[in-house]
Amino acid sequence: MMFAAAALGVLVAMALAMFRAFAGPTVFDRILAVNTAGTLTVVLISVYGFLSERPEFLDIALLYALINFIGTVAVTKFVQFQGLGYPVGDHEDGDI
Amino acid sequence: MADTFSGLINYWVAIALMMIGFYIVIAQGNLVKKIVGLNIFQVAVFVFYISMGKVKGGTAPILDDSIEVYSNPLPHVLILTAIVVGVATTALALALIVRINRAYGTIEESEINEQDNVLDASEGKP
Amino acid sequence: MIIISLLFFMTATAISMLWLRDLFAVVMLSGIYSLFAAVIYMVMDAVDVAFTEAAVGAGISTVLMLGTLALTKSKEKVHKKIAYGPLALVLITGGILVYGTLDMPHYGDANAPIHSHVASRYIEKSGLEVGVPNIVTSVLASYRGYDTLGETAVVFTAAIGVLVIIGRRKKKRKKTGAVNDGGDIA
Amino acid sequence: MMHQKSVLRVVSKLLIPPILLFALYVQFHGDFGPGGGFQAGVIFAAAFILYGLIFGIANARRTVPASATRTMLALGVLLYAGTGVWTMLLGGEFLDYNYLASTPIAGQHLGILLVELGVGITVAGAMMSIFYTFAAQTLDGDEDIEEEV
Amino acid sequence: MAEQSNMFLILLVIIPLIASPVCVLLRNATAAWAVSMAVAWSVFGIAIKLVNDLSASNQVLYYRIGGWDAPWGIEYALDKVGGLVILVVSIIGALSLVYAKRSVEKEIPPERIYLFYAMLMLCLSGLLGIVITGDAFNLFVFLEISSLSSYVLISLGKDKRALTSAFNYLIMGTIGATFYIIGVGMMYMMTGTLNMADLSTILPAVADSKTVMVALAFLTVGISLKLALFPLHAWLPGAYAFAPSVVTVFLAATATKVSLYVLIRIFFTVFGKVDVFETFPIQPVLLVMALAAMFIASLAAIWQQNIKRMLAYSSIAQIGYMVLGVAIATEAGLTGGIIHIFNHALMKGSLFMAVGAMAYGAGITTVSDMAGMGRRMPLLMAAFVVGGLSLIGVPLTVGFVSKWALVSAALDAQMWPLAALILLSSLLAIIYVWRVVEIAYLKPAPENAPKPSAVPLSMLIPTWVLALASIWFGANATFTMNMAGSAARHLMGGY
Repeated sequence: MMFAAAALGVLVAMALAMFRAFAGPTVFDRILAVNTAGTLTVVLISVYGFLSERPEFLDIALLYALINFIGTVAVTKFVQFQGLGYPVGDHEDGDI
Repeated sequence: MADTFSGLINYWVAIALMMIGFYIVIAQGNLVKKIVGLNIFQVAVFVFYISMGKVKGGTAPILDDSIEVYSNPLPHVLILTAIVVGVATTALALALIVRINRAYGTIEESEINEQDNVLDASEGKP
Repeated sequence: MIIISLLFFMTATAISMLWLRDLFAVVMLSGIYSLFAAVIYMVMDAVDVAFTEAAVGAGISTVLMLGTLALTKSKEKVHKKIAYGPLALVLITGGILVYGTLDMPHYGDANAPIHSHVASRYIEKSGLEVGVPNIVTSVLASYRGYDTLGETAVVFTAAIGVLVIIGRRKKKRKKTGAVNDGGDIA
Repeated sequence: MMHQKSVLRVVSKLLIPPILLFALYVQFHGDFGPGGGFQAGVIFAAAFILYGLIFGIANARRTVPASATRTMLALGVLLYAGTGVWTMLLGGEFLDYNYLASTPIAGQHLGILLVELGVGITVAGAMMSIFYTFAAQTLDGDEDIEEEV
Repeated sequence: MAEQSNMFLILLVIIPLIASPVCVLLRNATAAWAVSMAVAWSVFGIAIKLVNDLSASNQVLYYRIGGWDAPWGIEYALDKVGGLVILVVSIIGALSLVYAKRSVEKEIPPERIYLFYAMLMLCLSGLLGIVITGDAFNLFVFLEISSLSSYVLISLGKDKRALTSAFNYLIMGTIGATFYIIGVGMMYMMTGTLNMADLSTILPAVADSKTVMVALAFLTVGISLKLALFPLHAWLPGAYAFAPSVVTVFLAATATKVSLYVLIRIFFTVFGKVDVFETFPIQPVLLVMALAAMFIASLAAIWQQNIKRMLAYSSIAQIGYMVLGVAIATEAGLTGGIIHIFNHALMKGSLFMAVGAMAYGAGITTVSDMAGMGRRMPLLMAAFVVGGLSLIGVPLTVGFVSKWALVSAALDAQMWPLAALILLSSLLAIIYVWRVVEIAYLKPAPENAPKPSAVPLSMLIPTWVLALASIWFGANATFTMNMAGSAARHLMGGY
């Protein structure tokens, strides 16, 4: 019961975050909203694990948290530098 | 009726998602967006597959002595493969887009077609 | 309930991806779309699929798409209103699919043919025949191991394909022929 | 530029070893819980992708050079297919792991371990290679590979 | 059913699959070519062995992968039609590798050549895998291996339009594959199995359900996209026109054939115990599409300037003939369709090889570039003419054999107008072939045309092997007719 209520709460929070992600208006609103939705997904998965009485699947939540982090780094880096890597230049081993 | 509705609503939503993706692929002119559409389409198909594998009251197909009912593992296996195929296609398509952008200076289908038509037309003439 | 609301989120995300012109936002939303799909898989007991979808759909695909946007343009230029031809095609296709669902076994029906023929053997016997608790792993790697070999080959194809298409070779010293190493391809 | 982003740098440095460890866990725990070669490969590659994002692609390439990813790609497929060929040489069908060890169950375990390892290696190699290739492109490309009409 | 498993089935697919990473590891163009060459010819040998086994045993050959029994594991199954198709694929594969060496050196950047061979091997492996698999989902996996590698191969073309062609093919191909997956999913849902033989025994019980009907529709549309059946053909001309010569030869002669085989397999094996053409309204649709392909694509071919594109449109028309054979749905019709798979591979292979070699020697791309070719490159032009005559269906060429089989099948089935239409569409082929021949022989080469460089024997010989084969099998069609005939008999259920 407690977990069901928690899941409901997470879903509502997710809806709010998604609204911000759709509406924008600035890039940073979207980044923040998407990141929040990702975090809420992690919570939802953990809660669901207990709700379905097989909490051993917390691995998945761990992976989500990780991917969310990497994704956010990539996104912010993209916004800041318009690219993913340092410009390589053309030193000799500089392809890629 | 209500039974049909609750029994099939998952499939219907999945189909709606497929169609949104399909529409993006065939109607939108931006190449990156086409690929995003393809992803939406494919993920919806995956949801469709996973839905058919679910058994009410079952749990994840990882054997445990305390559990009686498992969901069907076969769709999971198929979709694992399909996801991998999907990401492979995406990666290739994106690489092609990068090259297309370099060769044409655009990733809009209409502008690419214009350039292609010019090239096609110039071909017959000496 | 979780599934329905997540499906609703997914639909909303898909529709807004259809409308948005900012490709950057579209790519971010496609990441979150995958993440929702992954939670749905999880709720439908497909834990392995959820794992993969999160890693691939939300992780790798997003990063690659961002990489592509960085190299191309991040705004969609022309924005057609509604293309009626494709719309009709899509509606017809969707209609046919919905028609096809009418005879389907309902969601979660334990008596559906899908659960009785091949799959039941996996569930009942894989513990004895393969001896691995995770049935998905035993089907994936043993019963249908050949599919997985194909899958590996697909990944291999994609990676080599990307190298062929955009891999940069090492800068050659002029006119020295084919001595190149350390590059992507040769 | 990124040199000043000390939070990111420290956090990533702390995170990358556990990520690699997690990848190994997923690889070898796939028999018992969710996970397996493919997921492990992706996570393994994700560690290097993170490294590349924060410390620059050039550094990441110095850690795992492109030739290494290419070799991984090929070796994984060969390991998988080779397991199949090996079972054929032992007298079974292609990919019939029962022949790999004295008892069928032990054979199946060994076979699954080997093929999952093959998948993991290929996938890790593929993801890293694809990421490297994308991340190091320049906007106008290398005139070396430009083939205009 | 004798369930003796035949290990050559798996070797056929696995050898090229292993060759691919080996090519990558070798990282040397010549070594990669040598490996691929050895592999392609041993695949050809295995294919001959399998066809021999097939005609000796008169049964379907099986292989159980992983030692698991059929519906639980993945099964390989090869019937006679499949035998013919793997023969086609492996012949073309072997010859195009001979052809590839020099052609590739000229067309592809040197540092990418070894990757090119790795891709070609994967494509070969994928196509063979599609043909001999007995599992509906495994087919998808190999379909994707062959498709992904062909996208890459096409994108290697020099012209920048190769990139857009590859991209379009990728989009269309992926939609096709996804449709196929939807269809397979729906069938799986109703039957609980993915094995084709197993499906065919379970399907009759549920064949009248809406789900299975929609599944069949999606399978058909998905495969037709890959097959480039008429309204879904948009990806093909560009892909064939701008791909490197070898790739065009290889794909034009094999890829669509393999897709057609999948279609035949679905209609006559998976739905074998259901009378597809009675239960579902497929026949009229297929007939209309096939006829439309024959006429519209031939007309389009007449207007093309780019010679490879012209041949590509002609391929679409020829696919129409094959589908027509399937749509007639009698034993004779099916024989005609199947024999045309083999015959078209021979003629289109030699045509594209000839054009590729002329492009190698004289840099031709358009029909008007062909001026004076009859004198400048007489041997290649003669091979082209043989192929062209085959396309038209002149007696003593393979084209005649196929057309004759199709026309007589149409007559047998009381479809008079169909027979007339087949003959009529040959007239269109005369027009587009004549257009090239006229320019090549009757128009002098332009004054300033550079002397064509010598075309290496390694390109000339495969061209002529195929051209001669198309005369040989045209004059002496017993082998192919028997093979196609018994394949058709098998498909129609009477063994």
